[in-house]
Amino acid sequence: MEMAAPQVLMIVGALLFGIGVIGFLTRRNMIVMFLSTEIMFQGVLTNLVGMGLLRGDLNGQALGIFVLVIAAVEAGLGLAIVVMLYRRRGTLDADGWRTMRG
Amino acid sequence: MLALVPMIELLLPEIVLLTGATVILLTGVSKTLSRSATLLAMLAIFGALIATYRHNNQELLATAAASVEALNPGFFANYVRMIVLAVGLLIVFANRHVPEEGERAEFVALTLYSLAGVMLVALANNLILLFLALELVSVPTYILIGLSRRDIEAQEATAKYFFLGAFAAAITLYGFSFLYGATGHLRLFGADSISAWFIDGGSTALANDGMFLLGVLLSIGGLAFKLAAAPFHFYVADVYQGAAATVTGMLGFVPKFAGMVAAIHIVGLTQWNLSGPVFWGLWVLAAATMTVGNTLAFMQYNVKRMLAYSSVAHSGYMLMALLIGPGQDGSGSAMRNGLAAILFYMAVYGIANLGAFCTLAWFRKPGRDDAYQSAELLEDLSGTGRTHRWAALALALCVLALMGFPLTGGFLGKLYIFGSVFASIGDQPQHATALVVLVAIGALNAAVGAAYYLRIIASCYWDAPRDGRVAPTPCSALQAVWVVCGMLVPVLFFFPGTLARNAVSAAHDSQMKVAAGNAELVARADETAGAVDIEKPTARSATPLKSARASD
Amino acid sequence: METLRSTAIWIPLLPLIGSLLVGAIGLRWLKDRSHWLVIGGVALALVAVLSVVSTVVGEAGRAHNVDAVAANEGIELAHTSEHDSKLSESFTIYKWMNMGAGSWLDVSFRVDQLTSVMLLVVVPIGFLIVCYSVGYMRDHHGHPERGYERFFAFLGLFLFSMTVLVLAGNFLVLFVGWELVGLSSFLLIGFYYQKPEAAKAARKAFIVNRVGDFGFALGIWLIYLTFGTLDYQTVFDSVSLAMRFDGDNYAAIVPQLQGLLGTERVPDVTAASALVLQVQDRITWIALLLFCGAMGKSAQLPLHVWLPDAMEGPTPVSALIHAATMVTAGVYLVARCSVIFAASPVAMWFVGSIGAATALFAATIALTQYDMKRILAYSTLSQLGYMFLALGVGAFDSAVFHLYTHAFFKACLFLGAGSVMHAMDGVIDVTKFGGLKKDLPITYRTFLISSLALAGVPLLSAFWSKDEIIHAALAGNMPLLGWIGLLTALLTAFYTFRMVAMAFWGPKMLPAGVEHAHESGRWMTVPLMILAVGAVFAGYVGVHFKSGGFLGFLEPHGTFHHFLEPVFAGAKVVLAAAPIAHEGHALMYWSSAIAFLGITNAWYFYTKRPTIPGAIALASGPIYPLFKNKYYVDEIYDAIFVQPLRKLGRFFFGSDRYGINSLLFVIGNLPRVLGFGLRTGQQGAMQGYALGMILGLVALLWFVLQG
Amino acid sequence: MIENLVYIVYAVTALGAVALFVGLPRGDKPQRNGLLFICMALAAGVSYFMFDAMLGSVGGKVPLIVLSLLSIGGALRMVTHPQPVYSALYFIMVILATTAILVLCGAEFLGFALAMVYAGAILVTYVFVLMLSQQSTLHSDAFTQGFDYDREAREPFWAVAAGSLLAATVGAVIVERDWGGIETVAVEGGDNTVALGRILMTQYAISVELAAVLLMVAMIGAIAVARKHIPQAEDLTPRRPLGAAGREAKPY
Repeated sequence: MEMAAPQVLMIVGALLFGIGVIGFLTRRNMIVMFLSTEIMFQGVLTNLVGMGLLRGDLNGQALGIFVLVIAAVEAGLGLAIVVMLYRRRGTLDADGWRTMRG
Repeated sequence: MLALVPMIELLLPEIVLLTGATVILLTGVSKTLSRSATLLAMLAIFGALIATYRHNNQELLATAAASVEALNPGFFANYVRMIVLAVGLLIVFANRHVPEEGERAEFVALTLYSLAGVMLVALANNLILLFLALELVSVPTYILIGLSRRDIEAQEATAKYFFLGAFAAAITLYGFSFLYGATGHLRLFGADSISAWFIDGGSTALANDGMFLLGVLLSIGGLAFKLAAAPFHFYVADVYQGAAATVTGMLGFVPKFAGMVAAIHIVGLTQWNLSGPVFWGLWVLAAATMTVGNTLAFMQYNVKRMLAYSSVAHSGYMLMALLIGPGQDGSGSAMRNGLAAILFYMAVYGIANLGAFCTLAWFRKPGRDDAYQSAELLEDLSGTGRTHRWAALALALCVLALMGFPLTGGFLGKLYIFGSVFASIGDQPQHATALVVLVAIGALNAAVGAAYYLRIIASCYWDAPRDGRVAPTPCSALQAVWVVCGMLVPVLFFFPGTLARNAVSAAHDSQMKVAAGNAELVARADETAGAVDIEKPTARSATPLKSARASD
Repeated sequence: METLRSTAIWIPLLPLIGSLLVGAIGLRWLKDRSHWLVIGGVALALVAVLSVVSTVVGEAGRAHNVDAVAANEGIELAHTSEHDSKLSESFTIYKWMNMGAGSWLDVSFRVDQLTSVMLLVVVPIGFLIVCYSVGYMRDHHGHPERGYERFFAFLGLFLFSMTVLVLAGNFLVLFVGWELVGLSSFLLIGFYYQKPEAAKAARKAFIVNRVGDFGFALGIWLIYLTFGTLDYQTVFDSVSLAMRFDGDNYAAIVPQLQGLLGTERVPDVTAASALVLQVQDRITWIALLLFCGAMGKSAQLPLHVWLPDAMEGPTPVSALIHAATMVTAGVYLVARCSVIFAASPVAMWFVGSIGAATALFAATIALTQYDMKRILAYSTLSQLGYMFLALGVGAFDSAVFHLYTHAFFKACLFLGAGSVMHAMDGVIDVTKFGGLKKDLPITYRTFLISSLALAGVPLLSAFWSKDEIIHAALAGNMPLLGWIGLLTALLTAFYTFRMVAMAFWGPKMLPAGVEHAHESGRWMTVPLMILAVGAVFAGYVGVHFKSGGFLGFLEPHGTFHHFLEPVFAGAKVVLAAAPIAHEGHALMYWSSAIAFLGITNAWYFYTKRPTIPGAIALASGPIYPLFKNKYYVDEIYDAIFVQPLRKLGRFFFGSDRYGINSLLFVIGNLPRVLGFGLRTGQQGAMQGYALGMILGLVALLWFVLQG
Repeated sequence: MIENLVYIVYAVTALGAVALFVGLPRGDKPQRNGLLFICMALAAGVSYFMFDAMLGSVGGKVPLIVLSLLSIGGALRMVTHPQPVYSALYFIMVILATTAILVLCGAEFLGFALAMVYAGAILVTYVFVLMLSQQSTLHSDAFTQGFDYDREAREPFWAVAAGSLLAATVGAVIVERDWGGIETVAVEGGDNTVALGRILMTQYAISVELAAVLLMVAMIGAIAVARKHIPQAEDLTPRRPLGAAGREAKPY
């Protein structure tokens, strides 16, 4: 590969991250919100691989592995929490959880 | 190769703590065993404290640290460990009554995991470990909130904290990836590290390199979630309100300390050479955080929410000192060294905050189905000065400390923070006006803060007691915690010496870490240039920072 | 020194421990036995004081011997304060706060001769008064008053604060003690907080003291700015060095100057002179600002208004705090900083003038009052004026001597007044009763002895000290002050015996509702007797015995003064004043005559011809009402400060009600306005929060990356 | 080339933003599919041009570009699709496309791990939970009417503005950076998997251990949270009116 491929990966990463952010902000279904954060993590991952390509070492990919780990951790925990919330309210609507404010 | 023995040596306090936590998890299998969870936790914490104490031996550290690049041991880490363990002990005791019978083992173990996370944040010397440690701090707290109470508010708090936490974690991680991309290193300090890259690229690199800046800003942004700093503060009141009061006391300290330590690492990557845009970014962040926190707290009628927003304001004060960094001479006293001021402030704040929430938890509302529903509204506290005079006194002392009133440790904390900013006005003439304005904003905020803190004391002492509003929680551990906090608050005013001295040497140590990396770098540059000069390295090791700056 | 250090710490600590214990468990468990803890604490502190003082005396004697040996061997010592450098050292209790590279603000104590004298005043009298309070704070049936345990907790707190003030080794600790005595005074004046006058008096005392303390704090700040330290001895050494500087001794002094003035390089003569001039300028300001604090605490002329009102507190409090100990803190401060004051002629002149003016002014007011405690309060003002007069003319040792004798007889007088008040069921107006001589024998005798002492009758304590002050003033460069002193002495004798005559002599008269007067119990009379003995004999420590004619075998300037000599040696060097010759036996005759004149006049006017005072009052035209109404000072304050401010306020309020007022409203409510704005962001939805986070982050990124 | 790229990045994000804004579910309002389609096509075209320009004369660049477009398009559709199950499927598409990109760029181990962890494990769980939650349509409370929340986007304008601004800022920084002299280097150490394993087990050994602890904590947490006895459907109407927590009385 020549120099420019990393840039492509970074741009893809940035776009994925942005789309993830938008998804997190707009979709009210908690599962989809969660998928959106995973998309954000995808963006980080792509970015990291691009950076690693640029630097020519494996540090970026190493960090990428741990990004995967964190994603798995949060997914596991998040699903448990979503199940708990669903049991309480019977809905996956994130907007339902807004009794405390002000 | 893998240097196992020095690694264990360096990580001994964390290993002790994590082992303790895992053992406690195992006791969860039996009901009788799980009763001893608090005792075991205490043992683990004491074990970790002893191991930390062993670490004050510099030679041992130096030999071990040379072979483990991923860690950053020293006084800084030890100070963080000591404070976290000491406050952690109080947290474990304070939460003794919170978990339900079957959940005690998990609850205590998760608390210990979280404490270990903070210690690892201070130790981490690469971005991977730093990020994992930050996650280790926050993941248990998500669960603790959910476990602490059964009612709908606790679940709402869990949901908000978890989703927004994951969101902020992604932002932090994105920032880390840019730090890596811009510099090509994951290591924070030392040779072949991001901070060395910064020195190598010259101090102008910051202004020129948008990507490095992006990395720093996104990381700080993500960490601002843990700090509850300005644009990331929204969740604070809801989450604090939803959690059980003693868990809130923990939330006010543990993630915030972790975030602060991580922010010190991240901003430290710029060698505290904040001449450029990062200065303004942090300036805005600090000013906004103080103002937002105090004005929102001013509006509150619910004490938990008030203290929540006030914790935002405290982050603002600390960010103000973060702006100063270690000051010009990098040593001396907490009156000149912003980092030392932060470290001192954090300890005092942690104790006062925990004490305040513990007294709130002790004032239990009777007649609620939820056994651990603490007093929340100002009117719940009315007249407690007469009906529960010692608890009200402890609450008043802790609140006065948060206010920064003389005769409490909080006064010295604020004095150090403001003093360090004042001291640096002379050192940074190009930012003099900005710093003066910042101090003025801080002073105004402190005045607003005094107004709402006094409302808490006023309702304790000036309002008439109401029938059947509060009853003490039958938990002697909780009582012991607020007694200890209430006593520590004035003690820290009269005897701040040890703590302040340790804070100063910790700050100095973190500074030396940066400087050591620089010296190494310079030495290597000399080597490659073939310059064999015996005088130079000794001169540098004496004042490494200055020489590194001069070499730019 | 180590024993001194370890003992000295316990002097403030023991009363504090007693006080805290009483505060903690008094209400629930101790109840009417609360006094024991405080009495025990103060008694132990008294033992500690005695041990400390004996150590100091021994140390001072040793230093004196060394001095004598050195003199014999012809070794010249640079100046006197270096002889006993051990005593003038402060010892650090602990390091308090880090103030910059390597420098700490310490909590440090200093135990020297002056401290010993002050301790000997504060703690024994404090002990007696705590004992007296046990009897006083009960009704006739021995039931304690409401807030009994609170009273003793506050007394313990006061003794803690006062000993901290006295023992302080640097200005910071002094200031802490200063504020703490202010606080405990506030609490004790307002002890009967249900009474509106008491609450008002407490507030007044607090506010007036704030004015003085503000100046005091500024002075301390200026000291820190000028000398870079707050330690007593370092500051005093710096001042005396700066004052001795001239072009000739430049070479000798410059190494010391270097450290003092914080200059890194050795300055040349002109630069050093400029620096020294600057320091000398500042010394005057420092002295005046410090004196501000002294004026507030010791109730000197413009700031005196709080002290008479402070008599609303319980009588033991008036005796302890507002006569014997706390109000003398100002005198102690000036004596302690004698070097600083001596270095500034302006400050000395100011101190002396204020003192003399207060002495005369207060004595004239005392002539016309009818409330026993108020008469004594004005008398206290007047005597404090004497002390400042002495300080102003450079007779520092005489001022401390008078402080010491005054404490005994004034405490005794106040306690006697308290005893009368106790017997009269709270009535203290001398027009309402009289002829109590028979009914209250012990109170009468002790009161009479102390009155004689106050009036300056020969051979009693105040005779020696007052005489010394007047002598020093007459011999100094402001003889007018001496004449004022003499006049005041006459007035003092007169108003004292006016009070004695009206209360104890003449036909018996009791206020309505009091069947017959009871002498007070043992708790009260024993302290009275001890203090009366002190009033007689306390003066003899300052007297030098030698052979001669009548009164000639006694001469002022005795052991007491020799003991204190090292403390004021530095000031004497700076003042370059010759020691005042005490040969004026003639003055002793004169002052004795004046005392007797005043006493006989009072006796004649108020017991033999009771119509005369009224006639004089009528004949004197406007003068009597002037005295009676305390020179209208309160009214003048009201007219000058309060009323115009009120009018101005009304003016602004009237004219700019809708301009400035609404503006102020907006500013005052800015946090609330801002809060309402920000609160709309807190809508509770997590995605809304996330949106806010991202918008904030984007704004930050744009601000930093583009700006 | 470089200076124009910034504007191209801006254009791509702007077009993508419009497409997202139009494409987000709007409840019962009809979706403007025509506009959506035009924007998508334009965005895809411009991005193709952009990537092509970035890659310059690199051989075999078409698969990379196509995969990138696929992953971005999949992400867009995932975010906009009104039915969560389809969102999950589109998420799989993003994962697979990213995996392919990673493998293409030499990060084989990471790519396969990604596919396994996400497509294999996490997603199955998601779908499982989704199915579980969609089976019961009976629940409905004061805040939601049935499942309207999937068909109604929240704050579409501000969210799209914030997200696209973030992406545009970051993209601009990426494109504008002067990479001065740093060349793309082939990763040394031969086999990617072996090399990565070695670095993980030496340099980042502590992190691996910590990751294990973290996974255990998450597992324990998930169990504890799931086990927690929670009163079901205890009160579907809130105990206090909305916003009561902060406003029960005046702050004074």
